[in-house]
Amino acid sequence: MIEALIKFLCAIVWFLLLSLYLTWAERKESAVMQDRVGANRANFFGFRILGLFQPLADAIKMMTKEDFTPAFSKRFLHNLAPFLSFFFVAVTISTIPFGSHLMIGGKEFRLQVIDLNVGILFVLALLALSIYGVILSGWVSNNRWTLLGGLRGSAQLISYEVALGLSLIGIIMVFPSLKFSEIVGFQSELLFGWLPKWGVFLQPLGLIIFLMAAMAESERVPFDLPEGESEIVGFFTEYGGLKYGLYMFTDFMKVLIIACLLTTLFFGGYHVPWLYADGFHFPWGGDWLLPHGIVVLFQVIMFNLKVFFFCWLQILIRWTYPRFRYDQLMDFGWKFLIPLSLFNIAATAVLMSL
Amino acid sequence: MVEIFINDSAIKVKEGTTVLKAAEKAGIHIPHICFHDAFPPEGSCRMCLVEIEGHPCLELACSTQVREGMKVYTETENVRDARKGVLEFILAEHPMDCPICDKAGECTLQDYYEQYGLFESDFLEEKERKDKKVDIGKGLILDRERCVLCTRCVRFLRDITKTGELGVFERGVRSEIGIFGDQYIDNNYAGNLVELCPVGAITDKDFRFKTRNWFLKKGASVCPLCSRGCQIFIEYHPGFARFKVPKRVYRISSRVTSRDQSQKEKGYWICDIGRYGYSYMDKDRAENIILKQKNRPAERGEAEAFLGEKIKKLIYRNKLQRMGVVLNTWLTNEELFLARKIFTLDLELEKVFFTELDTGEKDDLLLTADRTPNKKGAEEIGFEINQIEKQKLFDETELLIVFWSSPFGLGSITELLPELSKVRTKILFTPFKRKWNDAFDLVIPTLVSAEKGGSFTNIDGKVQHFDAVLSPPGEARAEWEWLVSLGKEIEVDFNSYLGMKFPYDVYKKMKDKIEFFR
Amino acid sequence: MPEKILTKDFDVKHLFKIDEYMKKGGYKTLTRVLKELKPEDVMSEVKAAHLRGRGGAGFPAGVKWGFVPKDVDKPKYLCVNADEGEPGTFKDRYIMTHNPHLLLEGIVMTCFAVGIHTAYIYIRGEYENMAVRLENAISEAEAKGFIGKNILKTGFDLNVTVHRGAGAYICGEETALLESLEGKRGNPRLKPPFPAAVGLFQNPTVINNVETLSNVPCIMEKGADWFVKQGLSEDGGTRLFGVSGKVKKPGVYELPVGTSLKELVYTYAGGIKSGKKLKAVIPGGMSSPILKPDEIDISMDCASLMKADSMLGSGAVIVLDEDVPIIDVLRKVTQFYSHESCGQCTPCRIGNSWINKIVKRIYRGEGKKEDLDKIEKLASNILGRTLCPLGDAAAMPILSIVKKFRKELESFIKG
Amino acid sequence: MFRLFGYFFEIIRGSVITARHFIVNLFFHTLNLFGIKTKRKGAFTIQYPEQKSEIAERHRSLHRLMKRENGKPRCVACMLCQTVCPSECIYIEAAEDPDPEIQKYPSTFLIDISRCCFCGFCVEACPEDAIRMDTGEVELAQYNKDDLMLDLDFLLS
Repeated sequence: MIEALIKFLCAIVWFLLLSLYLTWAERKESAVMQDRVGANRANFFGFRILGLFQPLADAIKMMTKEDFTPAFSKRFLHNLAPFLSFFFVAVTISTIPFGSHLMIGGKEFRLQVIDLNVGILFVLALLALSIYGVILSGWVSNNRWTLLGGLRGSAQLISYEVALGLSLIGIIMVFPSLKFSEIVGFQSELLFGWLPKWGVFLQPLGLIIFLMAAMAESERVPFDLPEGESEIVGFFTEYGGLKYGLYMFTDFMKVLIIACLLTTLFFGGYHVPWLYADGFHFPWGGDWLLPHGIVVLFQVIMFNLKVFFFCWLQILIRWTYPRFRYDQLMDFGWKFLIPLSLFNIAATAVLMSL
Repeated sequence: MVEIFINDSAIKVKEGTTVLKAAEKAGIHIPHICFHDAFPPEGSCRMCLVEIEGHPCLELACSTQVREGMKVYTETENVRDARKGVLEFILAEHPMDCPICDKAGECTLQDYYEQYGLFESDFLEEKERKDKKVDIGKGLILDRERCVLCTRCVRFLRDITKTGELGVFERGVRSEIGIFGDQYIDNNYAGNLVELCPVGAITDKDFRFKTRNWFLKKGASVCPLCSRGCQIFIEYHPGFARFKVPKRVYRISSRVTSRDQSQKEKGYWICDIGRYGYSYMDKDRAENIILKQKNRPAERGEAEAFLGEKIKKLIYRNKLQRMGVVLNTWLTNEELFLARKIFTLDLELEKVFFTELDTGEKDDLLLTADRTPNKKGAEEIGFEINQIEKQKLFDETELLIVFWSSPFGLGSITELLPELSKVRTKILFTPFKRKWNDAFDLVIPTLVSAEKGGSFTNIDGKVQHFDAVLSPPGEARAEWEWLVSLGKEIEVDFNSYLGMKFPYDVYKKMKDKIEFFR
Repeated sequence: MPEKILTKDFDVKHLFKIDEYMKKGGYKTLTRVLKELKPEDVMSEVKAAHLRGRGGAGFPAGVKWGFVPKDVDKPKYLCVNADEGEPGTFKDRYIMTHNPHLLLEGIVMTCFAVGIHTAYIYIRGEYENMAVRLENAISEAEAKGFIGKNILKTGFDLNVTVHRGAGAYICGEETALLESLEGKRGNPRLKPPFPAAVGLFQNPTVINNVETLSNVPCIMEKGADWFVKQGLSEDGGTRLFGVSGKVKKPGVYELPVGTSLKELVYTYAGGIKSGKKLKAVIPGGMSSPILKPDEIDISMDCASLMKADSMLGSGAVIVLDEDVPIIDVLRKVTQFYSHESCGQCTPCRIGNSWINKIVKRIYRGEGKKEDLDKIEKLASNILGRTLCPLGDAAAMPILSIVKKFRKELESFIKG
Repeated sequence: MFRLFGYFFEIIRGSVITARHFIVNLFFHTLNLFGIKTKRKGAFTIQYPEQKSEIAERHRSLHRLMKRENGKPRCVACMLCQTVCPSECIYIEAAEDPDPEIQKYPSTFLIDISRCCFCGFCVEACPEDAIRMDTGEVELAQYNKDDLMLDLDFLLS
């Protein structure tokens, strides 16, 4: 029990800290992409350090802002909505494996909060539940535009939920398990004796569909129809201060969780190629044996590096493409991604039966 | 009647008409500077030159009389050239200080330059230097550089006021308008010079530099400061979006409407008392209904109910004769008519009095001795303009309604003050905040004539209608509105007061009832 | 020398005294006229004599008298215009100095003809000597009964007053003269109405020049036909030409109307001083357009000079020789008119001063190329567009000088 | 299908362009951060508060009122700027100047800079060249809205 609590605390702290600094990363990355410098004014006793205090400043600002509820709205529900979204996304981190085992004093600790045997379903279910926050906020704000935003958001999320689920069927078919630890375990094997048996090599189409659907799930720019600051008024218009901050934060958490899922499902999770429990065994011959602690460290670092990369990629996409039109968005989901994912399942099935 | 052709279009005018007037009738404006309707033509500005068929050179439109079959051309090359030439001459010696000139925006010279000039100045020489700021009396300031020597001012003082303070001095380009030694202008019509001056040579201290005239709006009204009832324009500032303007009314100007010969000499002018006595419209205005017992600004309904209740109580107790009313001749015909209907006819009161008239010295031209606007109207409506009989007014009186509209001081009515405390309920209708307002139980703010519509009957028996120019300050409403709602409140002749929504509705009733107003 | 009519006795000493004048036959005609003729006869005689006004405009005097309404209750006035302000003119002064009684005789006859009982002699203030001489002559004539109540017992009354002006050029203009006489500022009046109908104190008024009136006794003495024969058929009699400038013998010459200008300059006035070449002639006072040497072979009467775009004016001939810079002339002209403009109407008030300022600038050597065009434009803007003839009088010489001596003026600008 | 490929290709190309910008800029930024000087600097805009962009000569910045030689305002209170101002942010009250050559001077001259749209019409309209917008002051933010109401003394200094 205590062990699980400590692991959960570690995971959630890591998760939240990373999400926090993802805001900084997004600002900086977009700035560098656009030949700018980005946020660098926030300082602490004159130290700026590339604007690393900016997220803290933002947080303080959000927290000290006025907390208001619009007239004629349900105060409780209005307050509840952002926490709902936040909670469902935050919880998903508990199923993600950061490494294999850590042996401390002969005792074995899994580097995963909880290894559910329906891990994938659990994550999908929780992500789907976070829609309630969106719908609730849109409805409870007592504002027809937020209501529209909320409805659009829910329509979008439900549509892409299908493609998201279907794209994962392929993975489940090639790695016959719903447990994340097992899926990662399958990926430690080698293909043709040298290529890591990562999901990306077995399910390239599945990866693309998953990436797109997942990005749509995160409601960020090419798919940011529920918010659409420049054309419609989003579902969280009536929110301010900390509650608004929670929505923003949830967005970044989603980015992070998608990066984690991508890593875990398609890029071998915490696996470093050719690193085994006792060290490296390169396919071209030659070993490099390492103590257990170093191996685990390598694994955790590798996992984080992969996650950072996918975060970077998502931010890159978000700052590169313009937004879809709403009908295009729905067309894309229903007429392209879903058939494609069905085709992916069929093709996988055919290939596997060969 | 003579038929003449102006720019080839035929028009019939009276014999003896000048070409300029005939053209004006035909809708063609011939520019002129020195000519003014009120004076015989002077012919010195040379702006009104026109071409007349058969004449070797250009003729003056302002002085040439029409002949049968005369063909006049006002827009030929030659004429335009002549106008331009004259403008060029005038502007050569005219200082270009339009930015600080109060006339800018309504300046004849500016208008004509826009219409007929539009040239670059060739004048490379030194302009004549003359005095820019000469005090010529009565707050008038003469700028000799701006003067174009139309001599309208000289002629006005010579022909209209017959005082002749101004004259032309020096010769040629050094000619200038001036006063004789220290005989400053001192007559009651000096303000007209400012309006008369086609350029900004004469300005008055009252308006000088206060604002620019293009910010002002004009509203037609009737001067209430004496019983002549001159027709005036109230020029007021509608205000800026963000900045507070110190006052609303900036000046009064004359409104020329009566052009028949009998009025000719008088119709163009207003006296200085009317022209400069406008400050009452913005000063010390009562804005809130004050009900003494409530000790806070009251709402209109409360005041109406209070008033109606007091009267109705007297009606039930059959003690109506314990009510007194004091009216004044500043009220419009409509208001006096309503007052008479309610107090004299409906309630059959005996104690209806008029406050003492504001009086002053009269002069030969316009100003009358009676400085209230509507004495004649009150008489025609059926009131006797009587002095207040103190004994009668205060004897056993329980309810006293006083209408006090004079912007001047309180005058002899202050004698009533000590007696007021005898009366149980005192109600005052007044547009002004005065000290004596405190003595009343209910003070109802009303409007000055510039803010309400209605009509005055002037000393000659002419009924002059006017509309509201300014918007009412605060809660203040016109007396007739109060009287209409009072009429409804006391329920004596309720139906008569329905449908009285505008002053003219009242006037229509008046027309039916009183021969004079038909 | 042709026969002198007006000035025939002017060389008699003390002619201004009534005794001397009567010795020479003065007032004889007056006695005859008053006693034997009717007013209409006098008027028709003067009309027949085609006596043109000698003041400048050249309007026939008899016709002018005819404009005065006959049957009105109002008093009528005669104003004698002795306000000789035109530069170069000194003929009236010549008459008034030498023979004031001739003028008085003419005045009485005119008043008799028109039915006037009050006459004013408006004399410019600078002519103090002549004014005194006129006043003395009037008192002499009154003493003899030629002026005053019941003249020569014919029952005709006439009161003659000498009024001194203040020396303004504009007061030579008839309506300005009237204003001045009324005691107001000497501003010209708007015409119409003309003074013959509404004049002095709003009453019918005849205004004539000194020389014109001085001619009346001669006409009455010798008859209209004889008078016409002396000059031209439409412009009868002789005129006094005051020649000044660079001639050998400047002075007043009485010559028949129609004498050639060349003859006047070369024969009577003796030609140009010290053998210089002639540059230009101003034929009728400063307000008349200038004539170049090749134009001076011209008959000196109103019509011919008008044809040559000039005018006879008051017959004051100013002769300029080649030494006179034309810019000086222009400067004098513009200076004079800008100084003498009354300031009432715009073109004259400002136009003249403007031209003067430009000319002064050219004179200082700061002229610009376009200045001459500008002067021409300004002058033509003044011409014909002013209240009184002063504007024309200013514009015409300026225009003619600029037109005829453009090259010289341009050389001055360039230099 | 071919069109779809075209889209796909362009999508990838877009990402490549932005990624290239990111990587190149990051590379040079990093070099600069560690003090390694290269010919090429990482592309970036002006480092605003430390480094001010050069203001063009005709740039319209904060107003100022010109003075006469004797230190009085050149403004004659003709109110033309007030008339022409499209955002109605100028207010002038005139008063009589004892000098007859000047006659009129502004006793109150207010510019509500929070409303000003910096169109420069007031400068164009001014017949006396009394108002100019050439101070180069572009940082006009204030903590208090009242401080955005500029008065005569401020505009003259």
